[in-house]
Amino acid sequence: MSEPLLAVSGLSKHYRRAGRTITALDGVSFQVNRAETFALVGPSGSGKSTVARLLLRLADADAGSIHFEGQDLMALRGEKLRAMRPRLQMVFQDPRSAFNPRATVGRVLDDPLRIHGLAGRDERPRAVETLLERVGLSPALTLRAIHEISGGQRQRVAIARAIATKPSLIVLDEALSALDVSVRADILDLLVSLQLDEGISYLFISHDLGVVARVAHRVAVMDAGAIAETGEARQIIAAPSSPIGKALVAAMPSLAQPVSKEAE
Amino acid sequence: MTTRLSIGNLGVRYRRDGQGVEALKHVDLDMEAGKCLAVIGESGSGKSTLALAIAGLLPAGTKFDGSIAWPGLGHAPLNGRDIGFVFQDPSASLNPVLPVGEQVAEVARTHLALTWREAFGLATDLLGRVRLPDPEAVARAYPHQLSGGQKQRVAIAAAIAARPSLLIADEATSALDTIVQAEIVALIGRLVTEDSMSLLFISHDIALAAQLADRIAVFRHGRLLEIGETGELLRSPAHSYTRSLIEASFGPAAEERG
Amino acid sequence: MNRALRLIRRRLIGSIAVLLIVITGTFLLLEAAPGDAVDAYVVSVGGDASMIEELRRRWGLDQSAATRFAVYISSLARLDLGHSVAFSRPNLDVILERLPDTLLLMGSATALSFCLGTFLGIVAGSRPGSFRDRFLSIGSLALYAVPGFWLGLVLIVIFSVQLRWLQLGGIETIASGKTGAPRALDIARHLVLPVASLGFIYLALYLRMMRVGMAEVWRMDFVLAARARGIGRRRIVLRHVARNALLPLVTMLGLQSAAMLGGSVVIESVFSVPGLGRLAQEAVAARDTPLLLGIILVSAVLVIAVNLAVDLLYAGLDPRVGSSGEAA
Amino acid sequence: MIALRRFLRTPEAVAGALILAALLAMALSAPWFFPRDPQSIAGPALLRPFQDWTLPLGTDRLGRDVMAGLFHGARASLAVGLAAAAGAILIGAVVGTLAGFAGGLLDEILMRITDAFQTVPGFLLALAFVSVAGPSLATVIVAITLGAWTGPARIARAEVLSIRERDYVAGARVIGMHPLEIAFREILPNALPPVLALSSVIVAAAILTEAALSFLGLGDPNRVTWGGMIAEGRAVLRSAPYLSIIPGVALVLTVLGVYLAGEGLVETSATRRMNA
Amino acid sequence: ALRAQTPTNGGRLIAAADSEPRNLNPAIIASNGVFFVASKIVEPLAEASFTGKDGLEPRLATSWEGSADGLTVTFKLREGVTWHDGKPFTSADVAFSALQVWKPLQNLGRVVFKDLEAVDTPDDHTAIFRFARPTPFQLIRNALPALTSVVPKHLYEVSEIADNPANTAPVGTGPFKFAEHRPGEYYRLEKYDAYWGEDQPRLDEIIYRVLPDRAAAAGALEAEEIHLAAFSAVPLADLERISKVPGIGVISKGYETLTYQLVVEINHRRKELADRKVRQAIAHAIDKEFVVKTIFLGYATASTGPVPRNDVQFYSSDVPTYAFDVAKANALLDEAGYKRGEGGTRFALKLLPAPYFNETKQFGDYLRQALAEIGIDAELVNNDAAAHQKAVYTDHTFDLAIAPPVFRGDPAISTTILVQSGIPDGVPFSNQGGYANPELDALIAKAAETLDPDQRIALYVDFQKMVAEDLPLINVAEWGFITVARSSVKEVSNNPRWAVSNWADTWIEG
Ligand SMILES: Nc1ncnc2c1ncn2[C@@H]1O[C@H](COP(=O)(O)OP(=O)(O)OP(=O)(O)O)[C@@H](O)[C@H]1O
Ligand SMILES: Nc1ncnc2c1ncn2[C@@H]1O[C@H](COP(=O)(O)OP(=O)(O)OP(=O)(O)O)[C@@H](O)[C@H]1O
Ligand SMILES: [Mg+2]
Ligand SMILES: [Mg+2]
Repeated sequence: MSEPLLAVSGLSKHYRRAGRTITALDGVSFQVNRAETFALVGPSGSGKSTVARLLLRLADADAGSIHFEGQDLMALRGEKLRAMRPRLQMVFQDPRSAFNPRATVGRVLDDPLRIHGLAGRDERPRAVETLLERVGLSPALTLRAIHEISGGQRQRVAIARAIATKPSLIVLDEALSALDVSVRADILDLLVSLQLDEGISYLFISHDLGVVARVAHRVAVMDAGAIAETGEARQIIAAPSSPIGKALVAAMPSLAQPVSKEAE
Repeated sequence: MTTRLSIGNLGVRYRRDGQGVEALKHVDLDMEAGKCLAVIGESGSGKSTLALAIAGLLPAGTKFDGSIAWPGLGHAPLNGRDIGFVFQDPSASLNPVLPVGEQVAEVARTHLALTWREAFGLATDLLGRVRLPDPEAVARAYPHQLSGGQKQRVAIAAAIAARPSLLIADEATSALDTIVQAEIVALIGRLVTEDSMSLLFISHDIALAAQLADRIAVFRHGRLLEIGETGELLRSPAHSYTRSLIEASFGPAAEERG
Repeated sequence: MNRALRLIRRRLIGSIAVLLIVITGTFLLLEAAPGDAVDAYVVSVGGDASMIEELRRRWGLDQSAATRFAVYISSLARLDLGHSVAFSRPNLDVILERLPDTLLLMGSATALSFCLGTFLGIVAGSRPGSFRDRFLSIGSLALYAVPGFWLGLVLIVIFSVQLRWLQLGGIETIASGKTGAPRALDIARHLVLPVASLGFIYLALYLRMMRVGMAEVWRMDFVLAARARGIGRRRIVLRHVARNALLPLVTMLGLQSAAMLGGSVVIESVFSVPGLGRLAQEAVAARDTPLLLGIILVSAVLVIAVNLAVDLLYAGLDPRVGSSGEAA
Repeated sequence: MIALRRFLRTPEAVAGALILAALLAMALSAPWFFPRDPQSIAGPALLRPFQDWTLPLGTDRLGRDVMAGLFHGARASLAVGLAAAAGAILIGAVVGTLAGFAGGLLDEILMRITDAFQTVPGFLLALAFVSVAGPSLATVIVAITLGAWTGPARIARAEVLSIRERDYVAGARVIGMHPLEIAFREILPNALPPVLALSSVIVAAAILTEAALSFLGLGDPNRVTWGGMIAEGRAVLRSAPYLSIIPGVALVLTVLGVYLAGEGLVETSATRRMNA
Repeated sequence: ALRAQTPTNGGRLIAAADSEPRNLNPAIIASNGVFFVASKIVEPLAEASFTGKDGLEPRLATSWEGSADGLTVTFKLREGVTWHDGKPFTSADVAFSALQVWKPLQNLGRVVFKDLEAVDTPDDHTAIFRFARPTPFQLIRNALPALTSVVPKHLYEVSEIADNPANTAPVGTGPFKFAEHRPGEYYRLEKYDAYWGEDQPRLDEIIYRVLPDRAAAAGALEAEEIHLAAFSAVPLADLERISKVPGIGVISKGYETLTYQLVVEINHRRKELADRKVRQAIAHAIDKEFVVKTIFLGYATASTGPVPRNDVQFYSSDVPTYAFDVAKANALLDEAGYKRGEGGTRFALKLLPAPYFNETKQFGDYLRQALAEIGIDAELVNNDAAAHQKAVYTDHTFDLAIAPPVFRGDPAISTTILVQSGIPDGVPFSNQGGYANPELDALIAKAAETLDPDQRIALYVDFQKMVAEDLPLINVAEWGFITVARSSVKEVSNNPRWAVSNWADTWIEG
């Protein structure tokens, strides 16, 4: 393969809170290749969401660099930054808070098309319907208000919005954890098929190794703002080397190793 | 085997905006003493409603029929004394302005006829039992000073303070990350065994439930779909819905990717 | 206590900027006023042009506004509030003489409205939807709508003039020569009506806030959790529900201090209480700019002090304050 | 429609709405029922209510029709209440939104100014302002607005600050929406409801403040206001108590109506949002 | 019946005070607000009297006599009088007060004593006033009660008079000593034991309770918290009711030489108002009967001119009068060329009622209506005292104003300046309307130096005629005040300036 789609190196971020400095990220480096699913796992507070926010330029890093599609992302500002945005999209964790509560499904999907001029005024309604179909929703939902559809449907709309601009990378920050197990599986399948069709890469953030095991090609395990280990997903789940990796794997509920009541 | 709790033809209707919302229909269920029953189901399937109905905590104005019987108890069950309850969100289930020690101690004081001093002593012991480091210090701490997992341990300590015979854990681990989740599940398992409590373990994660439960009950749309011994149910689910749940949780595993 | 100190320091630093804005704004406003202290003085005294000029010179009113402002600010730095034109005495003396009555009035009204309001709010909120809840809620709303000055007029007619139970104005029986407990009693009797007139609206406010707050807290999970633990109702109401519902009221207590100070202007006028509010009216009428500036400054300092005290109280009541950054 | 039905279900809200409707009717019909200047002398002085059916509520010290005063006073009260509330909310929303959006130095400056306004007792400020600018309806409105905008400003700012952190704002940025569009299309509409919820309190407070100012003789002398009527009636409180009681009751009812209706509205919209 | 009772000594009298003058020196500020408190402490040379010769009775002077040339006035002073600090009162004090205080500093004295050159003190009890130009003795006599409060030289000569501490804690020779002032609450005066009056004062103490709120005084009287409310502190509309309350009396006597006049001041700079026809029209538009009956509830008299009817020396009814006649008023305006425009309005005016009395404000409300009837649209502008002073007397930003000047027993004291020209800006209660009538000015000047009393009176009759005819201002009504007192208070209103006299003989029953 040629150069990676995304190359992150030495990313650091500190927050100041109540006079104390909190190190959210401390020199994080990794790469994501084209058409790859790269997972970030780690316990709560290890800095996964911070990575996502920095990548999407929702916050500014204190140190380090982000190269995406060969561009230095951190050097972009204003118009230039917005011109790049279609290439890099995100799906948020909580489908309830990811949309303007006053919006309709149609408007949510229309916005990116309008902003980036991806379809003419007259073609846009049709384009919106196509998007809905792509994520397995009925075009009839266009007129519904966001709060009138279910959580699973909302997450599909979120994915539709993310793919509307034909991005090369989508960051999914715990995009599945608010969903029911059964819905979760459907969405996972949708993501996989999109990747196969369009070659999109995913940065898949989760604290659930079980899910990660099913979708990720490669995994980075994070702990306390740093990457503890990186590797092939299968390999890490089978034989984690870092203590945090071991703990995560041990905590994975599975049929193979039932925790009996007497175990502890 | 003694039956601790026997639920017969339970139905619950909430009132919302003047309309009825059917949350549970025709539920029949027995719980045995000292055993763990897991309740599984998707969001809105009525799991919490069942738990609240057992503890008599349904909101005012809720219609309720059927029976909940406590054979062998001899009196109406008392919350805290006979039933311990652990909720999903550990941050929300503790009063933010009281020290956690007091919140555990007040349960002991209410049900065990102790003085405050004795109750605080017991509370500290309990905080130790749920494996909180330095229980004395934790007793003086406020909820916001503890992590999610620690708060859930405090909630568990409060729930078992009066040694109830039934512990209800309603999604007690789903707000926590996987590592902490595993610890809490293990803790609950251990406590239940030590005190020979019955456990009603509510979860939407069948894999997690399977680790603890002797029996699993599957709920959907307010109905009890099926109930069976854990191994039995996992091996040969009677319903396709149950099967889809099992598949979503356990297999087809990562090997399929590549 | 480190927490408290940090809070105080932050507050004080912010307050200086606030006070500067207050001073500048008030000064500019009063500059725009038609007529000055000499005009006001001449009305009561009469006088000719030379005398008027002489007065302007003596009182420093012939100087430019900028000069006077500079002089004012620099003397403020020395805690000198200047000289009252109307009283021919230092402003600070004049103000401090009137302050105690206002503090007494405000303090009593605050105490009454807060304590009684909270208590009744708990009574109402402990059984949401019950008869007593509805009754207190409607009653408090009615009270909330009654203008204090009007209530004062009505109360005077009923209790002072018709029934003669209470004094009709003033802060104590004039020149009674009483001291100690009899004097305190005398003052208390004088305070009943003005405190009621000033405080009832806030009593209603606190009652309503408490009631609404309790209703909100009732819906919270930890109350359900406490019920699930079998905690007695009384303890749930007081320790869990009321304790949490009290917090916004404490914040409100600080916010209302300025409003209450403003309200006392009218009440002091109705009840002839020689307090700061009346003084402010007199200062406006006499175009005594330095005095009015001083009053506004002192009230601002008072409000800041009250808010600081309330913040500290809040920090004591809510363990979360200060640990997660923002103070209330 | 549902909201309306829900609103109509609470008896308090209905009572409030009825009172306000009556008030509005009074205000609008005043020039029609009482075309003469309400300050003109209409009959013998100090005529008691219900003596003469052409002057049902009697006359005041100078023989002016109390009923006419009541009707025309409703106009002043409503005008002051609504104008001051509108002004306060407008200023508050603009200042709060600006501070919340911009952050940094602008936020700091705006909030210190807000602090300053909140620190000076509003009534004292109004008193000073009116006595400086001279009493007229406009100055009274400005004076009240001056003391009332800080509440909306703080709430708007807090709301904007919290909304700014929501995922959907981040989402809007991620799809490349322009900051101005984010501000006005995504944040402002959602920040407004809690600010508007304050309006009934502000209207009521404005009406009461106007009355208090008039009571102290700082109302517009060319207009009848209820506070002014109370103040005038005060001198004859004992011989002609109806002169201060009638406008006093009108004032209480109006404020009550505003509160009740406002609370009904807030509750209605609150339940709507909770269900959303 | 009153006289039949034997007075008892002792007791405390509580009176209502509606304002708190900062400066209590009546020698500098000859105003009723100051006199109300200070007249008990600081005495004038003579006081007004119902029975005494020339309407006067002696106080610090026992006799007074003017020379025929109008250049000297000789006062014999009372012996055995001491100041409250024990020092003896002498002619030096009178000389000092006259030359250092009344003439240069006093608001009214500056006019009356403008030609006072020297005061000779041949002995401790004689003071001879020497004038540079002939000054009517009649004028001096009329000025004695209000303008001649004597202050102690030994206290005032040591420092700047205007800043002297005795201005706020006065020291005098009167029956009461100043005891304390609690701002916003009360003034307290104590009996002066060494007072010269025999068996006087009868009261031990006088307290002025500050009740700025007019409605409060009536309540306080009824609640027996105060004994006495003077200067109409009880609103007129409440008098009928309160007169029926047992134990309370309403007294309208005792203000005969303190007559207030309700006057419409006119800004002659306005072209419409410079037209005499317009002024006459306005005069015709005012229903004085209504004003007297409704606004003053009968406690006033309709005016005919600048001198009140109750002044027996100068009043003349032989002047042009303006009956209430709206039709005529309209006709006059039409004649003057101010036709009604759209909406029936001829022109608009700014009307500034003085804020000092309820009645001036109510008259403002009435006048606005009355003017509307004749097509003049008047906009009321309510100012507080300072702004009113500036607007009317300094900036002249008014068209019509309503003022309550006081007639002080002689037109030369405070009345002629209301119409005289050449008065500098800023002087309150003076002609600031820009009215200038050389003929009238000459008349005023002549009267000021005419010595013969009858001639002088004749000149002032002409003055009244001329003012009533040309209407530089419109005199609407004149009123005295009302005292409301508990009937236990005796010897109330027993002189024509009672409220501002010394109350040495006042006593309380029981
Ligand atoms: N805006 C912020 N202000 C201050 N501290 C922050 C902020 N955002 C994150 N942090 C801190 O940075 C650290 C990393 O947070 P982050 O949200 O990236 O963790 P995470 O791995 O996404 O956790 P989770 O699994 O709970 O979502 C945490 O300690 C968190 O408290
Ligand atoms: N207080 C209530 N008022 C009205 N309806 C309610 C109330 N609580 C729950 N419901 C409704 O009852 C049904 C069952 O809810 P319940 O909370 O028991 O589900 P659950 O299985 O616990 O779901 P989750 O996994 O999301 O916790 C749902 O449709 C829910 O909307
Ligand atoms: Mg995260
Ligand atoms: Mg649930």
